[in-house]
Amino acid sequence: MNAVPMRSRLWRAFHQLGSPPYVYRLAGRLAPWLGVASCVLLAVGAFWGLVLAPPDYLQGNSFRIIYIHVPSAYLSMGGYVLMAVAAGIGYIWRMKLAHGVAVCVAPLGAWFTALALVTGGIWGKPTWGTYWEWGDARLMFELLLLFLYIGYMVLRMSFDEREKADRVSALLAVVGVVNVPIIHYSVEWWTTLHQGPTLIREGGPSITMDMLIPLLIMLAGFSLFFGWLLCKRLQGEILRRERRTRWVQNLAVEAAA
Amino acid sequence: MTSLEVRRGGIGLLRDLSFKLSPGQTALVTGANGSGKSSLLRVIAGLAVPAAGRIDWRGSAVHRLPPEDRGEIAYLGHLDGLKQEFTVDENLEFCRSFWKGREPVEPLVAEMRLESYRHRNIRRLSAGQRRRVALVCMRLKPARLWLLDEPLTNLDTRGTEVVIEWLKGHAAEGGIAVVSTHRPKRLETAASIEVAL
Amino acid sequence: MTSLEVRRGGIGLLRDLSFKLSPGQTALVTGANGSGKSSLLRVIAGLAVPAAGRIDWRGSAVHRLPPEDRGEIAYLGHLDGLKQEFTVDENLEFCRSFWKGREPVEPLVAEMRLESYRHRNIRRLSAGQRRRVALVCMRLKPARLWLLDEPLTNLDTRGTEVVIEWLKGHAAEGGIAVVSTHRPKRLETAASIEVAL
Amino acid sequence: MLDVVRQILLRDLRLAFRRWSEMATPLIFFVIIASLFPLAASPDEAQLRSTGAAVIWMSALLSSLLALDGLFRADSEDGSMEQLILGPAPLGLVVFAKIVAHWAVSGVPLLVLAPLAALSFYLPLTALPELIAALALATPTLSVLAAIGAALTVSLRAGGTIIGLLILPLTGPVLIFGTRATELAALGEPVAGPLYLLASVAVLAVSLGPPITAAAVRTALE
Amino acid sequence: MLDVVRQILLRDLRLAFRRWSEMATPLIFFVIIASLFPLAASPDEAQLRSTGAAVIWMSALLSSLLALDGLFRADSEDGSMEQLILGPAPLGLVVFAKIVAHWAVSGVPLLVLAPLAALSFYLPLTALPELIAALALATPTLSVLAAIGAALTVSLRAGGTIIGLLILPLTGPVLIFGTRATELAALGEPVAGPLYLLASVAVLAVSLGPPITAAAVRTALE
Ligand code: HEM
Ligand SMILES: Nc1ncnc2c1ncn2[C@@H]1O[C@H](COP(=O)(O)OP(=O)(O)OP(=O)(O)O)[C@@H](O)[C@H]1O
Ligand SMILES: Nc1ncnc2c1ncn2[C@@H]1O[C@H](COP(=O)(O)OP(=O)(O)OP(=O)(O)O)[C@@H](O)[C@H]1O
Ligand SMILES: [Mg+2]
Ligand SMILES: [Mg+2]
Repeated sequence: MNAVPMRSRLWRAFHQLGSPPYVYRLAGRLAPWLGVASCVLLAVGAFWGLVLAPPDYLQGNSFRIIYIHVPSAYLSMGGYVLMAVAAGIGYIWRMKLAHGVAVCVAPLGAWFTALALVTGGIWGKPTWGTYWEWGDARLMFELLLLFLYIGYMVLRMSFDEREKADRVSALLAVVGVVNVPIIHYSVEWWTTLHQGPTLIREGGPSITMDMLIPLLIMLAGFSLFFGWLLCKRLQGEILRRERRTRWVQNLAVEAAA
Repeated sequence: MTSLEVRRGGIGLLRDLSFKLSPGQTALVTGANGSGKSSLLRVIAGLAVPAAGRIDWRGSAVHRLPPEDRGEIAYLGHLDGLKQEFTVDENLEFCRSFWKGREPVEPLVAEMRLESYRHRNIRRLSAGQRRRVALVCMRLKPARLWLLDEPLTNLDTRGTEVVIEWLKGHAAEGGIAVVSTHRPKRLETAASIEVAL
Repeated sequence: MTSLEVRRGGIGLLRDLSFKLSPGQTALVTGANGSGKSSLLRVIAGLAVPAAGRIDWRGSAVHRLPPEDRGEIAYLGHLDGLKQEFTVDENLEFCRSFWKGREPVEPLVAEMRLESYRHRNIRRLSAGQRRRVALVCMRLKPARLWLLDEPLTNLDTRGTEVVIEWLKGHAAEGGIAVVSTHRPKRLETAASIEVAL
Repeated sequence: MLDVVRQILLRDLRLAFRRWSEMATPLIFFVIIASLFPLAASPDEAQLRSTGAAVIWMSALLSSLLALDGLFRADSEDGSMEQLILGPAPLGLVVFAKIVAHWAVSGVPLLVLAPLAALSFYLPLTALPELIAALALATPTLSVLAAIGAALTVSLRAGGTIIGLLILPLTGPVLIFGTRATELAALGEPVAGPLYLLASVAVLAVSLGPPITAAAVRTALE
Repeated sequence: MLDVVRQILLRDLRLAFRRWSEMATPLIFFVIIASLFPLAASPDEAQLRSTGAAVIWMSALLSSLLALDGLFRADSEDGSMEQLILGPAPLGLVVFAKIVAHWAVSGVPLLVLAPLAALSFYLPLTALPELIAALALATPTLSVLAAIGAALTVSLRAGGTIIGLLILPLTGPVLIFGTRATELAALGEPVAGPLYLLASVAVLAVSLGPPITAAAVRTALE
């Protein structure tokens, strides 16, 4: 009895999310909040983590790069999943906007992947004595994740029709998602130099509170930052896709006036 | 077929086109270069999805047809769909067995004057001979709806006459055909309606 | 042209064919599918070597023509010879500069109704639109001898008329053309002799 | 249903033999890589042995990728793919048959040739069964992955080479498990672990690959 | 004359950028090979260094071969090659321009990327100039050889892969001299010998290659 209105409400929300003007305005309204919130969280987290938190008894101060490395590593993987899900929705329901989201996530995800690789490398030098270790599974699969992002973008650019690019690249995004669990479990499946699971593990995080709280703050800050960039890009992407429609032209007229 | 809208590359091509064919009817699709004849045929075949509207074949949308019903539609586009490395016979044999056709091959090959080329690779045929093989291949499908995109391309006078005969025969047996062409005069005698784009 | 013999794949095709064209003449080559029209045109172009006999162009055999004289022959075969990844304009520009053509592009593009497709990739044109671009390309070569293999393929009525105009104009300027076709009736008005194979 | 698989399989195998040079080339490619490599590297036995496994697997990977470019391209350029899409069988089945045919002409001969290459890298004879088993489990996965790549790029002229970019990241696990198995075998240790992993990856690939590939082909030609 | 070279060069470069994924891919391919290899091999620094030179040269070779498949195929399938043959310039010149264009998009970037790969194999920094010089001398030869192979097979559908078959044996000397030069450079020894050899092979290839290639193209399309 209850199920029917519930489902129809969900359905309407889904439909609204498929409507470009609605999403354009939603993104426009969300963006400033996300921007401000992420700046605040990043500032607090950075101060706490870099200044207040005590040095690690093993690694001294070099551990502080964790506040960039871990959030960007998480976002590189989370971004991929988001991209794949969006692309999959776009493919199945022929929803152009979902493809737009995937397109916007790809470069962001690639940047965060690169950031995770670079910060990991920098951290590796003092702890493992080397920037890069061929043969370490986590490192390799993270690199392959970067290649997947790049492959997705290259594949898109090789089509001159946007619609076809959307649909074909979506399939690649979906196939590539197998890489994400592999990255996560690589430290358990192979013997690696890389740290085992620290935050997301059975029995709770294995890290002191002094380090954990700023890390969580940074994590939230990075995620909101990601969301902020995504909203901005999504607005641009929607305008590009819808430039021939009446509402975008009206928008341009308003902006000019 | 309900009101149909076709787009390619984001540009609207056909709008509010709609027509309905009953058994025994043959439609000629005519129009200038680039008016959307090929696009229309691809949409009817279910190879492309219309931007709006739908095309029904016996009550269900064509691009959702289950595979076993797709056998009722035979499509021949601008490309011949033959394997260059195979001989004429090998190509025809594959068509027949893949589509589980029951029509005998011999008379068709004879009609199209392909007897002396049966063991020759498609690569070594002339343009018109290839088109003839492609047409025979199309005939080997036990289809009720024929979709032919400029079937007369590269055909000589005799080849053209054979195609006209085939269209007449198909209609007489209650089949439906949609044929795009730039030479409607030539096909007039075989057509029952003309769709001008 | 002296008595000519052409073979393909060891099989004799044409025998003892010979004709001679003077400035201002247009020859139509007709014949059933596979009768050797395309092979004849390729031999005249110098793309293939005749099994016997020779084809002279201003006194020397065509397949020995020095490169600077080859510019006088323009050939358009069954294939269009366009780059799919280039736009119409880019293709035309390459043709013009490679052949050092002096004919202005604009009027030809307008005649073929290609104005609104100038910045579109060939891949995204319809079959007839591609043929139109290929024909314009052919026109951009400052050639005195035109060799056209079924130029009307995929063209609509208007396109066909333009080609006829072009052929007439070319003959009026003292040019020579050899055109193969399955629709001699359509090209009759532009032709001075017919070579039936 | 099965009839369709048989027909496409026969057709593609026959085509492969017709274009036999295409069929033979990846193999000769493989042999040449495996024989030029020791030439280019210093021909020191111990060192060759230690890199042997890696080189064998890299070249198996590359040659199977090379072989698969034409899988859908030829069919889509001459219009046959449209006919197969419109055919009376689910496209996934057709694609499955095409992958099997291609594996039969590219993967199976590798199983025969790889041991020869292994010997040229001084791998011990006792490691051969494990090497063959690992290749037998890995090549179907490689074929499926390459088919996905080929399908994603059929409508691009440039497809041939972009496939490498799209697919190489996905082949990582196969390469790692395969090399691991070969190295363990060379040392005389048990290889069941990596072989199980290879087998499960293969099951996953063969069951999920064809429908995804079919979707990609259909979309590319839309 | 030179005008024709310029036009074809421009056309082919523009085509390459238009299909830029095709252009970028052999390079990414190269990077991926060079990075997957250490993954497959045991990641021991000393060993990586000693096989580094060989792997770099093998992957340079493979990626330049991969890039050259389309050199004449695309042009002959769409009928452009016929137009070029009938053009107002000797075909040898046209072919020369096409080879130069292809070298510019496949060989030159290798010169930039190879050092990066070299570093990932722990080659000493001091060996870089010699590595780049050797690649600069070797890549034109590889381009010419691949062009000959591409031309010989242009009339076969199977061309794509048979090129490897025809060309790999011919590339043997280039590969050996190149690796030798790199190894010597890594040890800090003089490399003039192999470099001279590479240079003379390059001169030979660039002067004889284009006419041979032109003859092959013409015959293939007859
Ligand atoms: C280039 C080198 C590196 C790369 C590519 C890399 C990559 C990653 C990735 C992808 C994750 C997320 C894993 C997941 O959520 O499943 C991660 C997490 C982490 N990394 Fe790294 N990393 C590198 C170097 C390092 C170094 C040198 C250290 C410190 C010794 C380090 C410490 C950590 C920690 C503590 C986590 C959080 C672990 C967890 O909670 O699961 N990483 N790294
Ligand atoms: N792949 C494509 N992407 C975008 N637009 C396309 C594509 N193919 C064709 N078009 C455009 O769609 C329009 C219709 O093309 P279509 O091929 O249906 O025309 P047609 O009526 O068959 O023409 P013709 O008589 O030349 O065969 C043309 O204007 C063409 O430029
Ligand atoms: N590459 C080839 N090798 C061998 N024989 C060929 C080859 N191409 C064509 N032929 C044969 O040569 C004969 C003439 O072919 P050609 O292409 O010249 O005919 P055509 O008159 O142009 O025919 P159409 O009207 O079909 O274009 C045909 O019988 C054909 O089978
Ligand atoms: Mg059409
Ligand atoms: Mg012909």
